[in-house]
Amino acid sequence: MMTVAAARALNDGVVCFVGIGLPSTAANLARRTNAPNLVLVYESGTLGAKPDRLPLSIGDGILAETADAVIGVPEVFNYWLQPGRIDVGFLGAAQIDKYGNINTTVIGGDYHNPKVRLPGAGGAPEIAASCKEVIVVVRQSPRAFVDRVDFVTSFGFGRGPGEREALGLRGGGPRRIITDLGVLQPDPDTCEFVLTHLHPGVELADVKAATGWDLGVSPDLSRSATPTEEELSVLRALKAAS
Amino acid sequence: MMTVAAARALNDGVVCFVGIGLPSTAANLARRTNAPNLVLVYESGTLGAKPDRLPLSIGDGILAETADAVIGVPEVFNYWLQPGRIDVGFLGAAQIDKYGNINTTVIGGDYHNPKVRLPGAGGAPEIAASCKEVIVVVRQSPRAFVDRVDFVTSFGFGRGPGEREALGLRGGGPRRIITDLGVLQPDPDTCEFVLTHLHPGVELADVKAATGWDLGVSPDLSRSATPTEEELSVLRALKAAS
Amino acid sequence: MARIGTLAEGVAAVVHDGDTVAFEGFTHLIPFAAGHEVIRQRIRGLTLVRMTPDVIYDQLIGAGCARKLVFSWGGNPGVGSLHRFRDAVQHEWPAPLELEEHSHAGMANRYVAGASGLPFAVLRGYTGTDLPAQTENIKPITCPFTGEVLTAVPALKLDSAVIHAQRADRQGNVQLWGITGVQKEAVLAAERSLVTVEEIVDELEPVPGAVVLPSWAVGHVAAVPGGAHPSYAAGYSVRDNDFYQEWDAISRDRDEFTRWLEDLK
Amino acid sequence: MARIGTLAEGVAAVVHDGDTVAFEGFTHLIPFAAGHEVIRQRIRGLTLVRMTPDVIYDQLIGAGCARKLVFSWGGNPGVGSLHRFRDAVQHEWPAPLELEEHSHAGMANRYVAGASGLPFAVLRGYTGTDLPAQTENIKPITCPFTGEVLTAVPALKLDSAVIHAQRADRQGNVQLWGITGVQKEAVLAAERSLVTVEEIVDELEPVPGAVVLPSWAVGHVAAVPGGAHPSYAAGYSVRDNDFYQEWDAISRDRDEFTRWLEDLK
Repeated sequence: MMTVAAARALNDGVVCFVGIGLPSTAANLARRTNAPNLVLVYESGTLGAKPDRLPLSIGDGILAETADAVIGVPEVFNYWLQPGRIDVGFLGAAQIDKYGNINTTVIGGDYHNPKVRLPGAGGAPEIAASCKEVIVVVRQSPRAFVDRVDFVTSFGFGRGPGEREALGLRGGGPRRIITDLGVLQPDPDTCEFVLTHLHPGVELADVKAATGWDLGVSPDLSRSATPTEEELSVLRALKAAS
Repeated sequence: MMTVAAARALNDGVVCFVGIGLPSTAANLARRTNAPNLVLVYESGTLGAKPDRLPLSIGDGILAETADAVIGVPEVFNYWLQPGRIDVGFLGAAQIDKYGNINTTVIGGDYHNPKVRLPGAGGAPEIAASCKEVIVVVRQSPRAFVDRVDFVTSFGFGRGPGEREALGLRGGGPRRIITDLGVLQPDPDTCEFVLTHLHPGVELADVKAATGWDLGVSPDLSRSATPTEEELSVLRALKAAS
Repeated sequence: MARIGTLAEGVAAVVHDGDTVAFEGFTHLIPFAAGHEVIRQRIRGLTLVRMTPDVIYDQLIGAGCARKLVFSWGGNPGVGSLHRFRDAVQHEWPAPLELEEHSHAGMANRYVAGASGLPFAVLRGYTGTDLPAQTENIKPITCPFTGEVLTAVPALKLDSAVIHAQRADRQGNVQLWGITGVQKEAVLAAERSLVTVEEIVDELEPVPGAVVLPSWAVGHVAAVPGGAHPSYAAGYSVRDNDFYQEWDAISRDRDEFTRWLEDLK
Repeated sequence: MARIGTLAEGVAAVVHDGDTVAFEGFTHLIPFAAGHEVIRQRIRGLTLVRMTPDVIYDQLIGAGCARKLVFSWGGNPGVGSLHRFRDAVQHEWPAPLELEEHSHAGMANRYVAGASGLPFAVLRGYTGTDLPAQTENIKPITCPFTGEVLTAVPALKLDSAVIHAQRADRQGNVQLWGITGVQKEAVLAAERSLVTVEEIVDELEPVPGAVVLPSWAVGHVAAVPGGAHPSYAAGYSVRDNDFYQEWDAISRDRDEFTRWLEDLK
C-alpha cells in the first residue's frame, strides 16, 4: 500500500529524483499506471531512465542503457538538482520529526559515539533543499516518528514556519509523508505534519500509537482508495521481473 | 622562419595549447619533425588532436575527428588549463612590452574610446597565467614592441621580478618571444626581454630598429640555424594540403 | 516538454526585445539562421552574450539589434577583424554598443554558474590584467579554507538562449556532437531556449561524444537544415571558409553591409 | 605517459602508507581487485575518500588499512549496513576510524575543485543540517555580487586515486563508459593514479557516452579482467548482486570476516 500510495502521488510528466528501494519501485509503478510520461532521474547520472525491470542498485546497467542521457555525478547535482529543475524528490528516513526533518546519520549517544551509526546523507540534504517538493516514504513506528530527530541530515521545516525562507532554501520542502498506515501532510499554518489519509483497514488509534509525538489529524481526514487490481498486478509483474 | 623557430621550440612529448594561425602551423610542423609525440590541445575542446592537414579554425571538424578526447569548453579551461596540466602555451600579440606583457584589447585613446578596437582576451589571460611556459609569436615592429603596452590583456612579468609570484601566478610566464627577425628571452635577473638569437640574414641593427624600447642583447647572442630542407618541405606540404 | 515549430515561431516565442540572449556554438554549430530571423523580426535592444561574437554578432550589431555585448573574443576567426563590431565601438554606428569584456575562462565559468543555479563562479583568472578595472563583474574572492585570493565572476542569467544542433526527436530531445562548446550551459542558464536542428528524427541513435538535452529542459525546437551556415554541423555540412573571407569585404564598408542587410530581409 | 604494468606494481607505485586515497566508481566500475591488492600489500594509515564507501571500503576498513574515512553515504547498496564500517565507528574494531562526513553534492564538488586546481568549491548545500557542525570543512561563503550566503567546501587534494575502466590502449589512454560517476575528477584531483582495466586494446574505438582520460593524465594502468567484481563493467560483466547479499553475512561477524580476510591473502 505504501508503494501504491507513493506511485499515486506522482503526477504525469513530472521530473522525479529517485533513490533505490521503495521510491524506485513506486516511480516505476507510476510510469506504468497513472504517470506514463514521468521522467526518472537517478543520482548515478541517468536522466530519463526507462527500465523495463526494477533496477537493483542506483547504478544498475539497465538505467544507463535506457536513459535519454547519461551524465557524470557532479553534473547531476550541479546542473540538474541544484537549480531546481527536479519536481519531486523521494526520500527515506531512519527518523523523521513532526516538522519533516530527517535523520539518516546517527541515533543515540552523540555524533562521535553514537548508539547506531546510519549510512549518512548521500544526496538527501540537497534533494530536500532543492526539489520543488519532497515526498518521504517511511514505515510508521514510534522509534521512527519522533518529536525531534537526533541529527538533522535533511532539513524539512526546522522548528516551524518561515525557517526555510530565512535559510534561503528554494525548494518547497516535504509535502507528504507516506507510511504503511496512512499519509501525513504539513499543516499550512504550523508546518507540523498531521494525518490526512488512513490506508484501508487502518484505524486512527493505530497511527497515533505508531507516532512518537501527539499526532494532529486533518479536519479533511480521508481514506486512501484500495489498491486497484491493475496497480497490484503491475507491481507483482515489476517485482517478478527483478 | 618564424614558424620554423616556433616549431623547434617545442620539445617532444610536451602538451601544447594551440591557437589558430601560426601557432597551429608551428605545432603541426613540430609534430612532423622534431616532436612526433607532441600533444595538441585546442581551446575548442579537443585533447590530443592529430590533424592531417592544417585546421582552418579552432573548431575545425578535423580536430574533433582526430582527437583522443573531445570535451566541452568549460572543461578545457577548468580541468586542463587552470590546474597547470599544459606545458607550453602559444600566444600572439598586437602589442608586447619589454616585460612580456601582452595587449590584444585596445590601442590608443582610452578603453571606452580606443583608436583601434582589437578582438580582446580569448583564452590568453589564463594561458599566460597557467601554462608551465608561454611562447609568444609576433612580427617585430616598433608599433608592436613597445616600452609599455596600452592595456595588459595577458600578464607577463608586470614591471619586473617577483610580480608573478606576488600575484600567486603558478605558470612560468613568457620564456620566449619568437619574431620574424630573431628570438628574445627574459633576462633572469631583470625579467626584461633581450635578444638571444638572430635569424639567418638579419642584422642586429635591423632588430633594434624594429623594437620600441632600447633592446638589450644577450652576451650569448647566437644565430638561428637555417631552416632545413625537411622543415621547409613539410611546411610546404602542410600548407598545400589546406 | 519542448515545443516543435517553425523558425519564425521559435524566435518570436523565445527572443524578446531587451533580452539578455546568448547565441552559442564554438566555431561549430553557430545558429546563424536564427540570428537572421532575429534581424527579420526587428528585435531590438538586445544584450548579446557570446564567448566569440564571430560573424553572427557582427551581423546582429550592424543590423542595430544590440545595445550591449558581453564577450571574450571578438574577431572573424582565421580572417581578421569584425568590422561592424569595430564600427559600433569606435564610431557608434549604427548605434552605440556597450561592452562587457571577459576572458574565455571567465565566460565559460559564468555559463557554468548560470547552468548550476549559483550566483557566481570562482576561477584562477584575470590576475594582473587590466580587465577587472573595466567592469564590476570581476571581483576578488578569498578561499575560506586557505586564505588564497581568487577571482569571482557572476553567473550568466540569460533571458533566452539559441543554439543549433544536429538533430532532435519528435519528443524534442536534442542531440549534438563534435565540438560542443558551452551550448548545454547556455540553454540551462536561460529562462527560454530555442534549438534549431538539421533534422527531426524518430529516434536519437547514440553517437560517441554526443551531448543530449532532454526535452523537458528545452523550450522550442525548429528544424532548420543548414541553419548553421556559414559555420557547420559535423556529419551534415562543412564550414564555408570562403564566406568568412567574403564577410570581410561585405562588412568592411557600411554601404556594402547595408546592401547585404536588405537582401536578407 | 601512463606506465603499463601489473596490478601489484601499480598498487605499489601509486598507493603509499598514509596516503589520502580515493577508490571511485559509482556502483559501476568499482576497483575491488586493486582494493584487495592494497590489503595484500598491508598498506596502512590510509585516509579513504569515496562518496559511497560500499563493500570495498568495508573490506579495507575491516582489514585495518584505514585511519580515516571521508564520505557521503556508507551503506551496502540495496542490502543494508556496512558492518565493518559500523564496528569501526561504534567499537573501534580493528582500529578507531575518524570520520569526515559530507553530502553527495558536497563530495562531488570537492572532486571537481580538486580536478580544477581550485582550493574550494561553492554550492547550495548542507543548509539547515547538522553536518556543518561536525567538520571544519563546510563553511559559509558570501557571493561578492549578490550578497547571498552559500556553502564552501575545500577541494579534495588526493595523494592517489584508483579507478577501474573498461579498457586502455597500448599508449595508456583510458576509456570508460556507462555510469561514469566522479572517476575522471578523482584521477585529475590526485598526484598519482592507477587505472585497472578489463583489457588493453590496440585502438580505442569510440563509444557513445565514453569518458577518455589521455595517457599523459594517467599514472599507471594495469590489465585486471574482472577487477570490478562484485560490481560490474558495462559491456564486460554484470553486477554480482548475490555477493552483496553474502557480504552482509560475512561482514556481520568479526570471525567470519577474519576468515574471509585470510582467504584473500
